[in-house]
Amino acid sequence: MKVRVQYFARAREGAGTEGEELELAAGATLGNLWQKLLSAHPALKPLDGAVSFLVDTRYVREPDLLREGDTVFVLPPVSGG
Amino acid sequence: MKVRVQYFARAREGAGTEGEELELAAGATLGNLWQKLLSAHPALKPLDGAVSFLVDTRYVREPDLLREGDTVFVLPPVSGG
Amino acid sequence: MAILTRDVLDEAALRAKVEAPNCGAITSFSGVVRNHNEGRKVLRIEYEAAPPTLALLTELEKKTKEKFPVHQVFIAHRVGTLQVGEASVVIAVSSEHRGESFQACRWAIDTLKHTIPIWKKEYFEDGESDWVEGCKMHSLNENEEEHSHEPSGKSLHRHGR
Amino acid sequence: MAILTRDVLDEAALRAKVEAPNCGAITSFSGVVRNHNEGRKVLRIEYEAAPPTLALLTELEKKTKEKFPVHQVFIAHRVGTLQVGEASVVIAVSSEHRGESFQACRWAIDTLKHTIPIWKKEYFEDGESDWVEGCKMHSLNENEEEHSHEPSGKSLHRHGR
Repeated sequence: MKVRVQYFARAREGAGTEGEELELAAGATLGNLWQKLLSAHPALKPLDGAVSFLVDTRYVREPDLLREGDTVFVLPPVSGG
Repeated sequence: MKVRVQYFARAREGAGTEGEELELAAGATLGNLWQKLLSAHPALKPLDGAVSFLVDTRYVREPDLLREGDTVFVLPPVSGG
Repeated sequence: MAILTRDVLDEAALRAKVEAPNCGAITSFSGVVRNHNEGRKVLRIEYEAAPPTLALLTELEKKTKEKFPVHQVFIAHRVGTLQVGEASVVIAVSSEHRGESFQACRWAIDTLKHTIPIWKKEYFEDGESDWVEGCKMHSLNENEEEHSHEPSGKSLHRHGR
Repeated sequence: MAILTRDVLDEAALRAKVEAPNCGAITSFSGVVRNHNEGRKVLRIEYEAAPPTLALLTELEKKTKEKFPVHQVFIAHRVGTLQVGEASVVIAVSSEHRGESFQACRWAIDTLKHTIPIWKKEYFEDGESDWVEGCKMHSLNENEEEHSHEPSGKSLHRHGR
Protein backbone atom coordinates (compact mmCIF):
# COMPACT_ATOMS: atom_id res chain seq x y z
CA MET A 1 0.00 0.00 0.00
CA LYS A 2 1.04 3.61 -0.57
CA VAL A 3 1.39 6.14 2.24
CA ARG A 4 2.55 9.71 2.08
CA VAL A 5 4.92 11.26 4.62
CA GLN A 6 5.24 14.98 5.39
CA TYR A 7 8.14 16.34 7.45
CA PHE A 8 8.26 19.52 9.53
CA ALA A 9 10.91 21.75 11.10
CA ARG A 10 13.98 19.74 12.22
CA ALA A 11 12.50 16.57 10.72
CA ARG A 12 12.36 18.24 7.30
CA GLU A 13 15.99 19.24 7.66
CA GLY A 14 16.92 15.70 8.77
CA ALA A 15 15.09 14.04 5.90
CA GLY A 16 16.30 16.63 3.41
CA THR A 17 12.85 16.79 1.86
CA GLU A 18 9.37 18.19 2.54
CA GLY A 19 7.77 14.81 2.03
CA GLU A 20 7.74 11.59 0.07
CA GLU A 21 5.57 8.66 -0.92
CA LEU A 22 6.42 5.14 0.26
CA GLU A 23 5.26 1.64 -0.59
CA LEU A 24 4.56 -0.44 2.55
CA ALA A 25 3.38 -4.01 3.03
CA ALA A 26 -0.31 -4.35 3.91
CA GLY A 27 -0.65 -4.46 7.71
CA ALA A 28 2.36 -2.19 8.26
CA THR A 29 2.35 -0.18 11.46
CA LEU A 30 3.52 3.34 12.08
CA GLY A 31 6.54 1.77 13.82
CA ASN A 32 7.44 -0.11 10.60
CA LEU A 33 7.22 3.13 8.64
CA TRP A 34 9.37 5.03 11.11
CA GLN A 35 12.12 2.36 11.05
CA LYS A 36 12.09 2.57 7.26
CA LEU A 37 12.40 6.37 7.41
CA LEU A 38 15.27 6.15 9.91
CA SER A 39 17.15 3.74 7.60
CA ALA A 40 16.60 5.95 4.59
CA HIS A 41 17.52 9.19 6.43
CA PRO A 42 20.09 8.56 9.19
CA ALA A 43 19.98 12.30 10.03
CA LEU A 44 16.53 11.65 11.54
CA LYS A 45 18.06 9.44 14.28
CA PRO A 46 18.43 12.26 16.87
CA LEU A 47 14.64 12.62 16.68
CA ASP A 48 13.96 8.95 17.46
CA GLY A 49 11.80 8.89 20.61
CA ALA A 50 11.19 12.65 20.49
CA VAL A 51 9.06 12.72 17.37
CA SER A 52 5.24 12.44 17.32
CA PHE A 53 2.91 11.52 14.47
CA LEU A 54 -0.50 12.61 13.24
CA VAL A 55 -2.63 11.15 10.44
CA ASP A 56 -4.92 14.06 9.66
CA THR A 57 -5.83 15.31 13.12
CA ARG A 58 -5.56 11.82 14.64
CA TYR A 59 -2.66 11.18 17.01
CA VAL A 60 -1.03 7.84 16.14
CA ARG A 61 1.50 5.69 18.00
CA GLU A 62 4.03 3.15 16.75
CA PRO A 63 1.82 0.04 17.17
CA ASP A 64 -1.04 1.64 15.18
CA LEU A 65 -1.81 0.22 11.73
CA LEU A 66 -1.52 2.43 8.69
CA ARG A 67 -3.99 2.42 5.83
CA GLU A 68 -3.63 2.89 2.08
CA GLY A 69 -3.60 6.59 1.27
CA ASP A 70 -2.76 7.83 4.79
CA THR A 71 -0.71 10.98 5.04
CA VAL A 72 1.58 10.77 8.06
CA PHE A 73 2.87 14.03 9.56
CA VAL A 74 6.30 13.62 11.19
CA LEU A 75 6.42 16.12 14.05
CA PRO A 76 9.58 16.95 16.01
CA PRO A 77 9.24 18.54 19.47
CA VAL A 78 6.83 21.45 19.17
CA SER A 79 7.35 25.06 20.23
CA GLY A 80 4.14 26.94 19.44
CA GLY A 81 2.71 29.79 21.48
CA MET B 1 -8.99 70.69 67.07
CA LYS B 2 -11.03 70.54 63.89
CA VAL B 3 -11.21 67.45 61.68
CA ARG B 4 -13.24 66.85 58.57
CA VAL B 5 -15.14 63.62 57.87
CA GLN B 6 -16.18 62.36 54.42
CA TYR B 7 -18.64 59.49 54.03
CA PHE B 8 -18.98 57.06 51.10
CA ALA B 9 -21.57 54.62 49.78
CA ARG B 10 -23.59 53.00 52.63
CA ALA B 11 -21.81 55.21 55.18
CA ARG B 12 -23.06 58.32 53.38
CA GLU B 13 -26.58 56.92 53.45
CA GLY B 14 -26.24 56.04 57.16
CA ALA B 15 -24.91 59.48 58.10
CA GLY B 16 -27.40 61.24 55.84
CA THR B 17 -24.66 63.59 54.64
CA GLU B 18 -21.61 63.65 52.35
CA GLY B 19 -19.43 64.97 55.12
CA GLU B 20 -19.11 67.24 58.12
CA GLU B 21 -16.61 69.10 60.27
CA LEU B 22 -16.16 68.16 63.95
CA GLU B 23 -14.44 69.69 66.93
CA LEU B 24 -12.37 67.13 68.90
CA ALA B 25 -10.21 67.40 72.02
CA ALA B 26 -6.48 67.56 71.34
CA GLY B 27 -5.08 64.00 71.53
CA ALA B 28 -8.29 62.43 70.24
CA THR B 29 -7.91 59.10 68.46
CA LEU B 30 -9.74 57.77 65.44
CA GLY B 31 -11.67 55.55 67.87
CA ASN B 32 -12.89 58.64 69.77
CA LEU B 33 -14.06 60.18 66.51
CA TRP B 34 -15.85 57.02 65.39
CA GLN B 35 -17.73 56.73 68.72
CA LYS B 36 -18.81 60.32 68.32
CA LEU B 37 -20.04 59.64 64.79
CA LEU B 38 -21.93 56.52 65.91
CA SER B 39 -23.70 58.56 68.63
CA ALA B 40 -24.59 61.33 66.21
CA HIS B 41 -25.76 58.93 63.46
CA PRO B 42 -27.22 55.70 64.91
CA ALA B 43 -27.84 54.48 61.33
CA LEU B 44 -24.06 53.99 61.06
CA LYS B 45 -24.15 51.24 63.73
CA PRO B 46 -24.50 48.32 61.26
CA LEU B 47 -21.13 49.42 59.85
CA ASP B 48 -19.34 49.29 63.22
CA GLY B 49 -16.46 46.84 62.81
CA ALA B 50 -16.89 46.63 59.04
CA VAL B 51 -15.81 50.16 58.23
CA SER B 52 -12.22 51.22 57.44
CA PHE B 53 -10.62 54.64 57.52
CA LEU B 54 -8.09 56.57 55.47
CA VAL B 55 -6.52 59.96 56.14
CA ASP B 56 -5.37 60.97 52.68
CA THR B 57 -3.88 57.72 51.37
CA ARG B 58 -2.81 56.61 54.87
CA TYR B 59 -4.66 53.68 56.42
CA VAL B 60 -5.56 54.52 60.03
CA ARG B 61 -6.83 52.35 62.90
CA GLU B 62 -8.87 53.21 65.99
CA PRO B 63 -5.90 53.76 68.37
CA ASP B 64 -4.23 56.19 65.94
CA LEU B 65 -4.09 59.86 66.92
CA LEU B 66 -5.79 62.43 64.73
CA ARG B 67 -4.29 65.82 63.91
CA GLU B 68 -5.77 69.25 63.39
CA GLY B 69 -6.98 69.57 59.80
CA ASP B 70 -7.11 65.84 59.03
CA THR B 71 -9.76 64.69 56.58
CA VAL B 72 -10.98 61.24 57.58
CA PHE B 73 -12.59 59.08 54.88
CA VAL B 74 -15.20 56.68 56.30
CA LEU B 75 -15.16 53.59 54.07
CA PRO B 76 -17.76 50.82 54.26
CA PRO B 77 -16.88 47.37 52.80
CA VAL B 78 -15.47 47.93 49.31
CA SER B 79 -16.59 46.34 46.04
CA GLY B 80 -14.32 47.68 43.30
CA GLY B 81 -13.16 45.75 40.29
CA MET C 1 0.64 55.42 36.94
CA ALA C 2 -2.92 54.10 37.10
CA ILE C 3 -5.98 55.65 35.45
CA LEU C 4 -9.32 56.48 37.11
CA THR C 5 -11.83 57.81 34.62
CA ARG C 6 -15.51 58.26 33.79
CA ASP C 7 -14.79 57.45 30.14
CA VAL C 8 -15.12 54.10 28.38
CA LEU C 9 -11.92 52.08 28.90
CA ASP C 10 -10.02 51.51 25.66
CA GLU C 11 -8.69 48.08 26.49
CA ALA C 12 -6.33 47.80 23.52
CA ALA C 13 -4.69 51.15 24.31
CA LEU C 14 -4.37 50.23 27.97
CA ARG C 15 -2.83 46.86 27.13
CA ALA C 16 -0.36 48.52 24.75
CA LYS C 17 1.04 50.51 27.68
CA VAL C 18 2.78 47.42 29.12
CA GLU C 19 4.39 46.20 25.87
CA ALA C 20 8.18 46.01 25.79
CA PRO C 21 10.68 44.30 23.47
CA ASN C 22 12.14 42.18 26.29
CA CYS C 23 8.72 40.72 27.21
CA GLY C 24 7.35 37.46 25.84
CA ALA C 25 4.03 37.49 27.67
CA ILE C 26 1.16 39.86 28.36
CA THR C 27 -1.76 38.82 30.53
CA SER C 28 -4.70 41.14 30.81
CA PHE C 29 -7.88 40.99 32.83
CA SER C 30 -11.09 42.94 32.31
CA GLY C 31 -13.88 43.10 34.83
CA VAL C 32 -17.14 43.60 32.95
CA VAL C 33 -20.66 44.56 34.08
CA ARG C 34 -22.79 41.39 34.10
CA ASN C 35 -26.51 41.32 33.32
CA HIS C 36 -27.26 39.40 36.51
CA ASN C 37 -26.14 39.00 40.11
CA GLU C 38 -27.42 36.57 42.73
CA GLY C 39 -30.46 35.73 40.65
CA ARG C 40 -31.53 39.29 39.81
CA LYS C 41 -31.39 41.02 36.44
CA VAL C 42 -28.97 43.95 36.49
CA LEU C 43 -29.52 46.88 34.13
CA ARG C 44 -26.50 49.04 35.04
CA ILE C 45 -24.02 49.68 37.82
CA GLU C 46 -22.86 52.92 39.37
CA TYR C 47 -19.28 53.01 40.59
CA GLU C 48 -18.13 55.48 43.21
CA ALA C 49 -14.53 56.03 44.33
CA ALA C 50 -13.07 57.87 47.34
CA PRO C 51 -10.43 60.56 46.62
CA PRO C 52 -7.40 58.39 47.55
CA THR C 53 -8.31 55.82 44.88
CA LEU C 54 -5.98 56.94 42.09
CA ALA C 55 -2.98 57.09 44.44
CA LEU C 56 -3.83 53.66 45.89
CA LEU C 57 -4.25 52.07 42.44
CA THR C 58 -0.83 53.46 41.50
CA GLU C 59 0.58 52.01 44.73
CA LEU C 60 -1.00 48.66 43.84
CA GLU C 61 0.80 48.73 40.47
CA LYS C 62 4.06 49.32 42.32
CA LYS C 63 3.44 46.56 44.89
CA THR C 64 2.62 44.09 42.14
CA LYS C 65 5.93 44.85 40.42
CA GLU C 66 7.77 44.44 43.72
CA LYS C 67 6.12 41.13 44.48
CA PHE C 68 6.46 39.43 41.06
CA PRO C 69 9.32 39.45 38.52
CA VAL C 70 7.27 41.26 35.90
CA HIS C 71 8.20 44.11 33.60
CA GLN C 72 5.20 46.42 33.71
CA VAL C 73 1.82 46.57 35.46
CA PHE C 74 -0.99 48.86 34.43
CA ILE C 75 -4.38 49.35 36.11
CA ALA C 76 -7.34 51.40 34.90
CA HIS C 77 -10.63 51.68 36.77
CA ARG C 78 -13.79 53.37 35.62
CA VAL C 79 -16.33 55.24 37.76
CA GLY C 80 -19.82 56.59 37.10
CA THR C 81 -22.65 54.73 35.37
CA LEU C 82 -21.67 51.59 33.44
CA GLN C 83 -23.94 49.59 31.14
CA VAL C 84 -23.97 45.80 30.87
CA GLY C 85 -20.94 44.61 28.90
CA GLU C 86 -18.79 47.64 29.71
CA ALA C 87 -15.46 47.14 31.45
CA SER C 88 -15.12 48.54 34.95
CA VAL C 89 -11.48 47.58 35.40
CA VAL C 90 -8.58 46.56 33.17
CA ILE C 91 -5.29 45.18 34.49
CA ALA C 92 -2.45 44.42 32.09
CA VAL C 93 0.88 42.83 33.03
CA SER C 94 3.90 42.12 30.86
CA SER C 95 6.73 39.74 31.75
CA GLU C 96 9.53 37.77 30.20
CA HIS C 97 7.77 34.42 30.71
CA ARG C 98 4.09 33.70 30.96
CA GLY C 99 3.77 32.29 34.49
CA GLU C 100 4.67 35.54 36.20
CA SER C 101 2.26 37.68 34.20
CA PHE C 102 -0.64 35.33 35.02
CA GLN C 103 0.22 35.26 38.73
CA ALA C 104 0.79 38.99 39.01
CA CYS C 105 -2.41 39.88 37.11
CA ARG C 106 -4.45 37.55 39.29
CA TRP C 107 -2.88 38.88 42.48
CA ALA C 108 -3.49 42.49 41.42
CA ILE C 109 -7.22 42.02 40.77
CA ASP C 110 -7.69 39.93 43.93
CA THR C 111 -5.86 42.56 46.00
CA LEU C 112 -7.69 45.47 44.35
CA LYS C 113 -10.98 44.00 45.54
CA HIS C 114 -10.14 44.50 49.22
CA THR C 115 -7.69 47.40 49.30
CA ILE C 116 -9.16 50.09 47.02
CA PRO C 117 -12.01 52.38 48.18
CA ILE C 118 -14.47 51.83 45.35
CA TRP C 119 -18.13 50.83 45.67
CA LYS C 120 -20.72 49.66 43.20
CA LYS C 121 -24.48 49.98 43.33
CA GLU C 122 -26.52 47.68 41.14
CA TYR C 123 -29.71 48.91 39.46
CA PHE C 124 -32.16 46.07 38.88
CA GLU C 125 -34.88 45.48 36.31
CA ASP C 126 -37.59 45.91 38.95
CA GLY C 127 -36.51 49.50 39.64
CA GLU C 128 -34.71 48.70 42.91
CA SER C 129 -31.05 49.31 43.57
CA ASP C 130 -28.54 48.18 46.16
CA TRP C 131 -24.88 48.39 47.10
CA VAL C 132 -22.99 45.21 46.32
CA GLU C 133 -21.91 43.51 49.54
CA GLY C 134 -18.18 44.08 49.74
CA CYS C 135 -15.08 43.15 51.71
CA LYS C 136 -13.74 45.13 54.65
CA MET C 137 -11.04 47.36 53.20
CA HIS C 138 -7.47 46.51 54.20
CA SER C 139 -4.24 48.38 53.85
CA LEU C 140 -2.08 47.43 50.87
CA ASN C 141 0.86 47.40 53.26
CA GLU C 142 -0.73 45.04 55.72
CA ASN C 143 0.66 41.55 56.13
CA GLU C 144 -1.29 39.51 53.61
CA GLU C 145 -1.82 36.73 56.15
CA GLU C 146 -4.20 39.04 58.00
CA HIS C 147 -6.54 39.48 55.05
CA SER C 148 -9.89 37.81 55.20
CA HIS C 149 -11.39 37.37 51.76
CA GLU C 150 -14.76 36.57 53.24
CA PRO C 151 -17.57 39.11 53.36
CA SER C 152 -17.08 41.31 56.40
CA GLY C 153 -18.58 39.96 59.60
CA LYS C 154 -18.28 36.29 58.71
CA SER C 155 -14.75 36.12 60.07
CA LEU C 156 -16.23 36.32 63.58
CA HIS C 157 -17.67 32.87 63.03
CA ARG C 158 -14.44 31.29 61.87
CA HIS C 159 -12.64 28.88 64.11
CA GLY C 160 -9.90 26.29 63.71
CA ARG C 161 -7.90 26.35 60.50
CA MET D 1 -13.48 28.27 15.92
CA ALA D 2 -9.79 29.19 16.17
CA ILE D 3 -7.81 31.37 13.76
CA LEU D 4 -4.48 30.52 12.12
CA THR D 5 -3.18 33.39 10.03
CA ARG D 6 -0.12 35.08 8.51
CA ASP D 7 -1.60 38.50 9.31
CA VAL D 8 -0.93 40.68 12.34
CA LEU D 9 -3.23 39.60 15.21
CA ASP D 10 -5.76 42.30 16.13
CA GLU D 11 -5.88 41.58 19.83
CA ALA D 12 -8.83 43.87 20.61
CA ALA D 13 -10.98 42.29 17.91
CA LEU D 14 -10.02 38.80 19.05
CA ARG D 15 -10.81 39.62 22.66
CA ALA D 16 -14.18 41.08 21.65
CA LYS D 17 -15.17 37.66 20.27
CA VAL D 18 -15.60 36.23 23.77
CA GLU D 19 -17.68 39.06 25.24
CA ALA D 20 -21.16 38.21 26.48
CA PRO D 21 -23.69 40.01 28.71
CA ASN D 22 -23.70 37.20 31.29
CA CYS D 23 -19.91 37.36 31.77
CA GLY D 24 -18.20 39.43 34.44
CA ALA D 25 -14.61 38.51 33.58
CA ILE D 26 -12.37 38.29 30.53
CA THR D 27 -8.81 37.09 30.82
CA SER D 28 -6.59 37.28 27.79
CA PHE D 29 -3.05 36.17 27.16
CA SER D 30 -0.72 37.26 24.36
CA GLY D 31 2.54 35.54 23.56
CA VAL D 32 4.89 38.11 22.08
CA VAL D 33 8.23 37.80 20.22
CA ARG D 34 11.00 38.72 22.68
CA ASN D 35 14.24 40.44 21.67
CA HIS D 36 16.33 37.81 23.46
CA ASN D 37 16.39 34.13 24.34
CA GLU D 38 18.92 32.24 26.43
CA GLY D 39 21.37 35.12 26.31
CA ARG D 40 21.21 35.74 22.54
CA LYS D 41 19.72 38.74 20.76
CA VAL D 42 16.74 37.70 18.63
CA LEU D 43 15.83 39.75 15.53
CA ARG D 44 12.76 37.85 14.35
CA ILE D 45 11.07 34.45 14.58
CA GLU D 46 9.60 32.27 11.87
CA TYR D 47 6.61 30.18 12.84
CA GLU D 48 5.66 27.06 10.90
CA ALA D 49 2.49 25.00 11.43
CA ALA D 50 1.52 21.51 10.22
CA PRO D 51 -1.81 21.19 8.35
CA PRO D 52 -3.81 19.78 11.31
CA THR D 53 -3.06 22.91 13.40
CA LEU D 54 -6.27 24.85 12.84
CA ALA D 55 -8.44 21.82 13.66
CA LEU D 56 -6.38 21.06 16.77
CA LEU D 57 -6.54 24.67 18.00
CA THR D 58 -10.33 24.53 17.59
CA GLU D 59 -10.36 21.24 19.53
CA LEU D 60 -8.29 22.92 22.25
CA GLU D 61 -10.91 25.68 22.53
CA LYS D 62 -13.57 22.98 22.97
CA LYS D 63 -11.55 21.02 25.56
CA THR D 64 -10.95 24.17 27.56
CA LYS D 65 -14.68 24.88 27.67
CA GLU D 66 -15.37 21.30 28.75
CA LYS D 67 -12.78 21.42 31.50
CA PHE D 68 -13.62 24.80 33.04
CA PRO D 69 -16.98 26.51 33.72
CA VAL D 70 -16.27 29.32 31.28
CA HIS D 71 -18.50 30.93 28.69
CA GLN D 72 -16.30 31.31 25.63
CA VAL D 73 -12.72 30.48 24.64
CA PHE D 74 -10.99 31.89 21.59
CA ILE D 75 -7.51 31.10 20.29
CA ALA D 76 -5.63 32.77 17.42
CA HIS D 77 -2.12 31.78 16.33
CA ARG D 78 0.04 33.49 13.77
CA VAL D 79 2.52 31.85 11.37
CA GLY D 80 5.23 33.23 9.07
CA THR D 81 7.82 35.85 9.98
CA LEU D 82 7.19 37.83 13.17
CA GLN D 83 9.15 40.85 14.35
CA VAL D 84 10.07 41.58 17.97
CA GLY D 85 7.01 42.84 19.85
CA GLU D 86 4.48 41.14 17.59
CA ALA D 87 2.00 38.68 19.09
CA SER D 88 2.33 35.05 18.00
CA VAL D 89 -0.69 33.82 19.95
CA VAL D 90 -3.73 35.34 21.63
CA ILE D 91 -6.05 33.40 23.94
CA ALA D 92 -9.17 35.07 25.34
CA VAL D 93 -11.57 33.51 27.84
CA SER D 94 -14.80 34.91 29.26
CA SER D 95 -16.55 33.64 32.36
CA GLU D 96 -19.06 34.66 34.97
CA HIS D 97 -16.45 35.01 37.72
CA ARG D 98 -12.77 35.81 37.38
CA GLY D 99 -11.14 32.68 38.81
CA GLU D 100 -12.31 30.40 36.04
CA SER D 101 -11.20 32.68 33.20
CA PHE D 102 -7.69 32.92 34.70
CA GLN D 103 -7.43 29.15 35.19
CA ALA D 104 -8.82 28.27 31.78
CA CYS D 105 -6.64 30.80 29.94
CA ARG D 106 -3.54 29.53 31.72
CA TRP D 107 -4.43 25.89 31.04
CA ALA D 108 -5.09 26.62 27.36
CA ILE D 109 -1.71 28.26 26.73
CA ASP D 110 0.15 25.60 28.76
CA THR D 111 -1.64 22.82 26.85
CA LEU D 112 -1.14 24.52 23.46
CA LYS D 113 2.60 24.41 24.01
CA HIS D 114 2.74 20.60 23.96
CA THR D 115 -0.24 19.54 21.85
CA ILE D 116 -0.21 21.79 18.75
CA PRO D 117 2.17 21.09 15.82
CA ILE D 118 3.80 24.52 15.53
CA TRP D 119 7.53 25.27 15.48
CA LYS D 120 9.53 28.44 15.77
CA LYS D 121 12.96 29.23 14.42
CA GLU D 122 14.82 32.15 15.94
CA TYR D 123 17.00 34.43 13.80
CA PHE D 124 19.83 35.96 15.81
CA GLU D 125 21.75 39.19 15.51
CA ASP D 126 24.93 37.29 14.46
CA GLY D 127 23.20 35.90 11.36
CA GLU D 128 22.65 32.41 12.78
CA SER D 129 19.27 30.78 13.25
CA ASP D 130 17.98 27.78 15.14
CA TRP D 131 14.80 25.93 16.00
CA VAL D 132 13.63 26.58 19.55
CA GLU D 133 13.98 23.43 21.62
CA GLY D 134 10.44 22.22 22.14
CA CYS D 135 8.35 19.64 23.98
CA LYS D 136 7.43 16.24 22.60
CA MET D 137 3.96 16.66 21.15
CA HIS D 138 1.14 14.91 23.01
CA SER D 139 -2.41 14.18 22.09
CA LEU D 140 -5.00 16.60 23.46
CA ASN D 141 -7.04 13.56 24.45
CA GLU D 142 -4.28 11.89 26.36
CA ASN D 143 -4.56 11.55 30.12
CA GLU D 144 -2.91 14.70 31.41
CA GLU D 145 -1.02 12.72 34.03
CA GLU D 146 1.11 11.25 31.26
CA HIS D 147 2.38 14.59 30.04
CA SER D 148 5.97 15.47 30.65
CA HIS D 149 6.53 19.21 30.51
CA GLU D 150 10.27 18.73 30.35
CA PRO D 151 12.21 19.08 27.13
CA SER D 152 11.99 15.81 25.23
CA GLY D 153 14.66 13.27 26.04
CA LYS D 154 15.21 14.43 29.60
CA SER D 155 12.42 12.23 30.88
CA LEU D 156 14.64 9.19 30.22
CA HIS D 157 16.92 10.43 32.94
CA ARG D 158 14.20 10.96 35.53
CA HIS D 159 13.99 8.66 38.49
CA GLY D 160 12.29 8.73 41.86
CA ARG D 161 9.81 11.54 42.53
